Amino acid sequence: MGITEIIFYILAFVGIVSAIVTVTARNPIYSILSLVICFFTISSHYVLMNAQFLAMVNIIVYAGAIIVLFLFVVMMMNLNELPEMSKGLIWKLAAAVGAGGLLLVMVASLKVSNELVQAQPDNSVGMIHALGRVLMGEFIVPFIMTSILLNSAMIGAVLLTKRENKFQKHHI
Amino acid sequence: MPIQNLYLAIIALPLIGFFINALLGKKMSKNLVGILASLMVFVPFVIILSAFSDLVNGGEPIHFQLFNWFTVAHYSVDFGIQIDQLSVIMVMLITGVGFLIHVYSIAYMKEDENYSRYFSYLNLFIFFMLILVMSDNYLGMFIGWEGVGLASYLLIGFWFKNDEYNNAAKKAFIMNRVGDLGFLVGMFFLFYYTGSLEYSKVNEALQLGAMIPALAFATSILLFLGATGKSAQIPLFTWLPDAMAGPTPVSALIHAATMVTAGVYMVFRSNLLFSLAPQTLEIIAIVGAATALYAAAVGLAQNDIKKVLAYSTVSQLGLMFLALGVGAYSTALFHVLTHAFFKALLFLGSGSVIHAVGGDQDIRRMGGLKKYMPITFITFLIGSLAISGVPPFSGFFSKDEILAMAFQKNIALWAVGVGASMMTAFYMFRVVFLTFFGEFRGTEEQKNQLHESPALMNFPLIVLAILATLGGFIGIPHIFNAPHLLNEFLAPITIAVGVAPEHLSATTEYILIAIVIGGALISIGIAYVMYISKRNVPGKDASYTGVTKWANNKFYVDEFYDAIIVRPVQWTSDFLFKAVDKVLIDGVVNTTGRISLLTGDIVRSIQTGQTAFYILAMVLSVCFILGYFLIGIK
Amino acid sequence: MGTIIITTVLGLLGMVMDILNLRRAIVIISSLVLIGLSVFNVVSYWGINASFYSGMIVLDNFTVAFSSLLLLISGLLIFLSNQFFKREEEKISDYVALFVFALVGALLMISFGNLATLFIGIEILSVSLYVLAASNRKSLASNEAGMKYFLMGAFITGFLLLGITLIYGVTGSFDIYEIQNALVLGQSTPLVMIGVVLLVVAMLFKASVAPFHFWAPDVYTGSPTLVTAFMSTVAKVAAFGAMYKLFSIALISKIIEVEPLLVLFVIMTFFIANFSALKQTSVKRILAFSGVSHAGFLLLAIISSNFGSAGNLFYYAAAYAIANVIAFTVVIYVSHVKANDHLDSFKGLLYARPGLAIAMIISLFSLAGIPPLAGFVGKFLVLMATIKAQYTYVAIIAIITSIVSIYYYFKIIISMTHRVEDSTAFVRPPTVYTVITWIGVILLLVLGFVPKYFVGLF
Amino acid sequence: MIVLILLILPFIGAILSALAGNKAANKIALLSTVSTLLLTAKTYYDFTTGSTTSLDYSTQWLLEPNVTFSLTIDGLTMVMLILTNLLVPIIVLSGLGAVVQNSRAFYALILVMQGALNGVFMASDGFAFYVFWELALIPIYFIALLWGAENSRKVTLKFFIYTIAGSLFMLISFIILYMVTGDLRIENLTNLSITGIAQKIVFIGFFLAFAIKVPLIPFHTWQADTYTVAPTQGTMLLSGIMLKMGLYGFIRWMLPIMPFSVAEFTPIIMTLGVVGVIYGSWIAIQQNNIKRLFAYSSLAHVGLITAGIFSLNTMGLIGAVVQMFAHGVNVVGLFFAAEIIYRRTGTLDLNSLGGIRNVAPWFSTYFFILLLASVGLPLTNAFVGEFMLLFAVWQYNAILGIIAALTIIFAAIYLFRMFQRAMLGQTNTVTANFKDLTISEHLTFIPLVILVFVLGVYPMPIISLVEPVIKQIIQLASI
Amino acid sequence: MNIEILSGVSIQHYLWLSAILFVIGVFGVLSRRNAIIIFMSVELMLNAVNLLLVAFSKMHADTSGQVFVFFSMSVAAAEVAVGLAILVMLFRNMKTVDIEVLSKIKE
Repeated sequence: MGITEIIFYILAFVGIVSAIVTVTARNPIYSILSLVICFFTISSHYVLMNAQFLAMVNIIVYAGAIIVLFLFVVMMMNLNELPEMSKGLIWKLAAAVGAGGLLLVMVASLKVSNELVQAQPDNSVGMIHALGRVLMGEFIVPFIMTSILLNSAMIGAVLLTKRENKFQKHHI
Repeated sequence: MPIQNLYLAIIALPLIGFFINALLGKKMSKNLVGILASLMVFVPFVIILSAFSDLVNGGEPIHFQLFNWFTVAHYSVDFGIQIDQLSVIMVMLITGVGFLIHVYSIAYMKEDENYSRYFSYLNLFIFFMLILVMSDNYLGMFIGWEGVGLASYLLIGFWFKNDEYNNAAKKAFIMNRVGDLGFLVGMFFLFYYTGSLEYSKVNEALQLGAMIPALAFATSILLFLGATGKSAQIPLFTWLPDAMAGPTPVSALIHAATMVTAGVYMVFRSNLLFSLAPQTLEIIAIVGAATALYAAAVGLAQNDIKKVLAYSTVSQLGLMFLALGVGAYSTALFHVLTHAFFKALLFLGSGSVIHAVGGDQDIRRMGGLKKYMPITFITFLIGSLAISGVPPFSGFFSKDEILAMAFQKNIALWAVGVGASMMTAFYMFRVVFLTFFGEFRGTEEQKNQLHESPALMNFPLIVLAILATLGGFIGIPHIFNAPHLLNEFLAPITIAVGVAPEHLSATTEYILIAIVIGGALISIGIAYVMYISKRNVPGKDASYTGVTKWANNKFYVDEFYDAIIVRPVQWTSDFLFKAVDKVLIDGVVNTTGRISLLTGDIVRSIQTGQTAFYILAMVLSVCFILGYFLIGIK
Repeated sequence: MGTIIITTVLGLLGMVMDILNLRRAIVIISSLVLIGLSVFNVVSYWGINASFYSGMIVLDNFTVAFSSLLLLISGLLIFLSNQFFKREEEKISDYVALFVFALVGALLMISFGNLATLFIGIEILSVSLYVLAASNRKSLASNEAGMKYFLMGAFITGFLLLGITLIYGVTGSFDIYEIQNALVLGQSTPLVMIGVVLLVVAMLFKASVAPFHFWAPDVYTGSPTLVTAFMSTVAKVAAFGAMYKLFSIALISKIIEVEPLLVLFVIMTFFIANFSALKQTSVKRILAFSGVSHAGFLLLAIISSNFGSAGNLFYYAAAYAIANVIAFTVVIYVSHVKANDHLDSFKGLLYARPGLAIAMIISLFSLAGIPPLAGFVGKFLVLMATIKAQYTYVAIIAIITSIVSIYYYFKIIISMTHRVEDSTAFVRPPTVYTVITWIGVILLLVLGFVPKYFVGLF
Repeated sequence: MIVLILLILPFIGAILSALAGNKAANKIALLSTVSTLLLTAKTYYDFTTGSTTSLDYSTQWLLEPNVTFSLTIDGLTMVMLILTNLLVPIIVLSGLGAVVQNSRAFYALILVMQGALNGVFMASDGFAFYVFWELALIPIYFIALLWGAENSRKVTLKFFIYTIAGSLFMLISFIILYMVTGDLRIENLTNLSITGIAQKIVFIGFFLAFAIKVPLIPFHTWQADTYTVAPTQGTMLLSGIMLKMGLYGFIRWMLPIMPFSVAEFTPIIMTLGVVGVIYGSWIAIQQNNIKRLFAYSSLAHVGLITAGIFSLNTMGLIGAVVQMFAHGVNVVGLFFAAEIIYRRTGTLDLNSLGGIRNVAPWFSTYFFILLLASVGLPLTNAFVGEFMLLFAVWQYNAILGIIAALTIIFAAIYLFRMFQRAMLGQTNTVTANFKDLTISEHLTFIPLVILVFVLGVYPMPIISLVEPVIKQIIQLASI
Repeated sequence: MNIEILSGVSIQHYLWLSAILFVIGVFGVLSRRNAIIIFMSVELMLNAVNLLLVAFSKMHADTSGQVFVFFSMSVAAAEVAVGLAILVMLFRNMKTVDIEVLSKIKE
């Protein structure tokens, strides 16, 4: 068992555990924090796979922006003080059955993966230089369109959350 | 072809009369209406007389086609006119008696507000009746056949404000339709197996053996069913007594003299077919005899003067069918003629009486009328003598001939016939005695108004009385060695008979005649004893008991029909509508709809509104799909 | 490609105009530009079969036709927003921009040549619609609709992404033609099929085909009506266009194996949608279920062409979308004047506003598939293809459920024919409503009468 | 080209009367229908004189799938066109005396209906036939819904869904036929080699569509209710012309296309037809609503016609056509009579009527004549057809024939009962002020009455028109 | 069989890991009522997929997989922004983030 493998297993273990904590923790704050941990492990995987730039972006975007946003909302609304809402046992069971079933079929499907072929390893992949070339070359259209996506999201967020005092007619 | 147009005029004139009176009658004076209508019947009478004389002098029957009605594949029907010996007699009878009755009606209906409508109907009737007898094919006959039914409906229900009359009219039409069904299906047989409906072609084909006996039996029995409807034989006779709801001249014309004899005409017309089916003839004879006896029995206990006459008509028609049944076609026609004379006479006489007493028809409230209305009395007496079979009045000859023919065939039929005619004599004289003799039993008011009828009404009575008296001499029994004019004239039509029946021995014949005359006289005697000597007057209907009660109530045939046919039909109709149609069939349809709605309720309940449920459903679906592939691929 | 750029610029321009205080003109300019663009698009790109930007965008007649349809419908719908958002005039530019951006997403979805474009297109459309669905902030129904739509949409995004990833893992590319080649050569191993299935599922979700349709009725019901109209027309048509392109190019060799399941889903869709709609009392909800049931027909159009021809799909989609535009326009009018879209609110419309009511009746007839309207021809073509593809039983089920559907369409019609005492509530509608409905009616009739110019184009 | 004009003319009329004001709409409609009638007459003239004018029209409607839009006029079509275009003016005329709300919409719908009916009869390819078939349903639905009685909504919806359900199955049949032939033109559909289960499916599809429209028992339950609630002009259209669509469909689209299945199902259909005769008449006996009574009587009549058609006998088929024509005329007349009673008394309940003949002799006369025609009295139009039909059914099976012939008794029973209770007897408060006919009502009745007699005495024009077509159809239908 | 993308770590490992993380995310979505947690679960799902993408990218030695992760991230960001905006709005109206209250529209 090589060092990489050991690191992988550690990261995987930590990632899975923190993921489980994320979805099961009672307090949203715990969830958020363990989610951060999870994201960090994922970023570590990226590093492991020689995708340093992505790893960085991942931390910036997820841990830096998204998680903060979550945290901000939770804090702003005092969500952690809300009475705990918990689903009934039946629901949990159903959720477990659903997720378990999905896991089962996915694992069963993924078990055999002999059609996958490995290409000649290329260390330049994942480097910012190569990434930039592809992103600004081949994928320029989706890249530009991403701006529209973000633009929409921005307008949307403003539109929905901007407070106003004026009376508003209800639309149906 | 002017000569054809002339014959066409026979049919056309009554139709024209109908249209003029129907459309313009209201605006014309009553006299004009009556005269016009009568003329429209009289002119054809004159025309037909010329045709008659041609035929008597050995001329050929007239036969021509007007135009093709319809042709489909090899089935073709034309509008054709045929005036042969049989038709000519019928046309003469119809137009002749019809004319007299028109004349009579002018006076009789004087007061009625719907005078013109009345005459237009009468003309319409004559029109259809003429089509019936002048057509050269069965379908043409059927036109007339149904048409006279219609006219009869209209005239029975002439006073349509009275629902009882309407019921009578409806009953007449529907019962006739039952018979018409038989006629129609009979025609299908003829059409299919002989390829035509034209008499000459049908007969031709029949002679070539187009129908095996079984088919001939089926066909003839169906046609006979038609005849029972029109001619009021068992089992379709109950409409005729009710039909007396119409004005009395109508009863005379339609329900005594002409229309009801259409059945006889039809059987006569198809004599070849009927001769091919001896079983049918037997049935006809039995039905005829039974009808004669039954109707006579009912007639014994009736107190309505028109009802008595109606039942006597049914009874006489029964005798005619008895004659047909024993194969004596021309004898039946002979009786048709004489019956037309005396029965029209009797009806018109009764009309005269009813007219005199102001509309009352119950003989229990009459009496002693002979001194008030002598002409009516004498003519009515002549009619009664004729119907009773007292020589030398016409009824005697024809009735005697029928009975002789029946005797030859079957003594039981003869016996029934004699019984029926004895009863006839009895009840006719019962009517005569109760009506014209004794004291008047009606109200004072009526008594003051008693009067002899006007000349216009008496004229037809007198003419008919003469005919009723002398009409019999066209068919003198062979034992008297005079020519039987009618039989000779009709010989070309009765192809079926082939071999003339053997004549009875003179002795037998004399004995038979004696029995008939004796029977009639005895019956008259009994009636005399009962109603003149003992001055009996029948009591109220409720007072009847036993057989009399049954006879008075027509042996409850109407009630019987009501119970086994009318009520079940109505009940079934309600049942079909309410249970089968609404609940069952429509129920299935509506239930389909309801089940759909119910399904909708169930299906839409899976739209629970809970996001988690939706997602779970999607996840499970994905699991299902992936599972499907895992199982499928491995 | 120019079309997408112009549309994008239009959206941005709208925001700029807001800054320049030209709000009133935004709506009119946008819709006129879009309608004009739909014509321009056909004129300039018809017959061009080319790919742009390293295969990110692939244009062919199919794409051009669908783009024009989307542009036209969006143009018509945006026309209504002036009236619809009257009380929030200061935000009108935001709404319009969101609509236009959503349209950009839709255009990307049908012109994609690379799964990245498809993914971004889908997300642009979805994100804009999440916002729009929730845009009536004070209405709990709208909130609920937005939230539900977002939750499920985001969830499905995970599936979509996983599907794309697995396909990428197997084929090593995001380009649809390369994927096609790789998949044709490769086996149908579980790994491939799971990728294909997840992609299919994501597309079925966007197209609201049972059993992935659950969001549709609720979201359609809760959203502001104009947004519902947009979702049930533009979003759905785009989803089917994308689905067709995906199936017929990238997944062509593997989709055959999913076909039995797709047929099953079609049947489920017919059954669930039509029966669920039977007892609804909200017209919007009826139309929502009707939209789901038409999704069944649209999917059937794709299946029955053996994933080889989009002629029927386009015709059906056009007929469906135009009819829906008419119907929703009337619903918007009625729910505006009556403050709700209950069936009872439609009572008396025929007598008070015959023009609108007749247009509504015609559109419902078209949806119900009654000749000689376009909806009928569409159904006829699809059924014909279905039977040709040996799916006679599906056709019979389609027919039977269509019979069911007549009931709920006619519920609306019958409601309009009620006579009411007081019809003053039906105030004179703005001219634009009448104009749009009747443009729609004319389009329906033209499509119905001379379908030969619209069917079999590609 | 004349074919196309004939098709379009009513639609133009519809647009014109929709655009006209409510006051002028009926006149414009009348004008339009009369001009259509004249054009029909011209077509008839061309047809019988064998003029060179083309009576076909065909255009490619869709390339792939290969669907044409073709119209043709042959003898059978000609008869149906004459019937339609003769009755519609009368139906329009019948409304002149009544106040119709929104009359422009009303008359526009009637004219659309006329156009669609003409289309149904002229269509010579399956697609056109189907389109017009469905199109004809829409106007009548709205006529019944909007101008019908209070409870019309439920009833008409049932009617609509029921009939459209049938026609959708026909659509499936057409598609299957198309799969076999690659074409839907009728001349290419007749010599098909489709057998077995496919032919059965096709047959059942067609049969359901036609049987529901006709309606044949047990698919008839929409009929009586719809007739009762619909405004009378609607009922006239429905019973006078529209149900002929189904019968026409039997003749034109079933017999020649599916001879094997026809042969197989004939016993069942004949039985259904004859059962319908008895069933309809039997129920009619106790009905107290005049329109409902006529509806059931109509059920009986069309049952007989269906039986005649499936006897596959020249006599039967020609009888069916003749009877279709006659029934159209008679039933329109009868419903008009019902309408007049309703207009004047506000009721159609026999229990509250009576004595009308005392006060309205003209009306009674017309009514009675139409009644007689309906009863099938010789020399009226219905007799010839009925005779042929019964003869044909009897030839097919004597027992069935005799059972069917019971109709002549039943018809007399229920119609005379109805007439007696409505028209005869004493007047009552409801009927005492019954006014006799107005001029326009006279004008409506007179052509009907004339038709009753003319066709009764001289039906040959119809027979000679259809005979060649029928012979051809029988040839195709006989295996 | 085993495609090693790192020494000793095969693509299989990453397939399994991603699958597990993804399913944990799914479970979170299914089992929780708190909308925030559900959002986070969705993020988890997306991240799991991203991980797999990178692994595949490594396997194929192809940069485009990593580029796709960019898009995926921006999509995630956009969704979170919009989602949280909706959530905030909802919270203002309903004072709760329990998604079970979102079942007014049904049947």
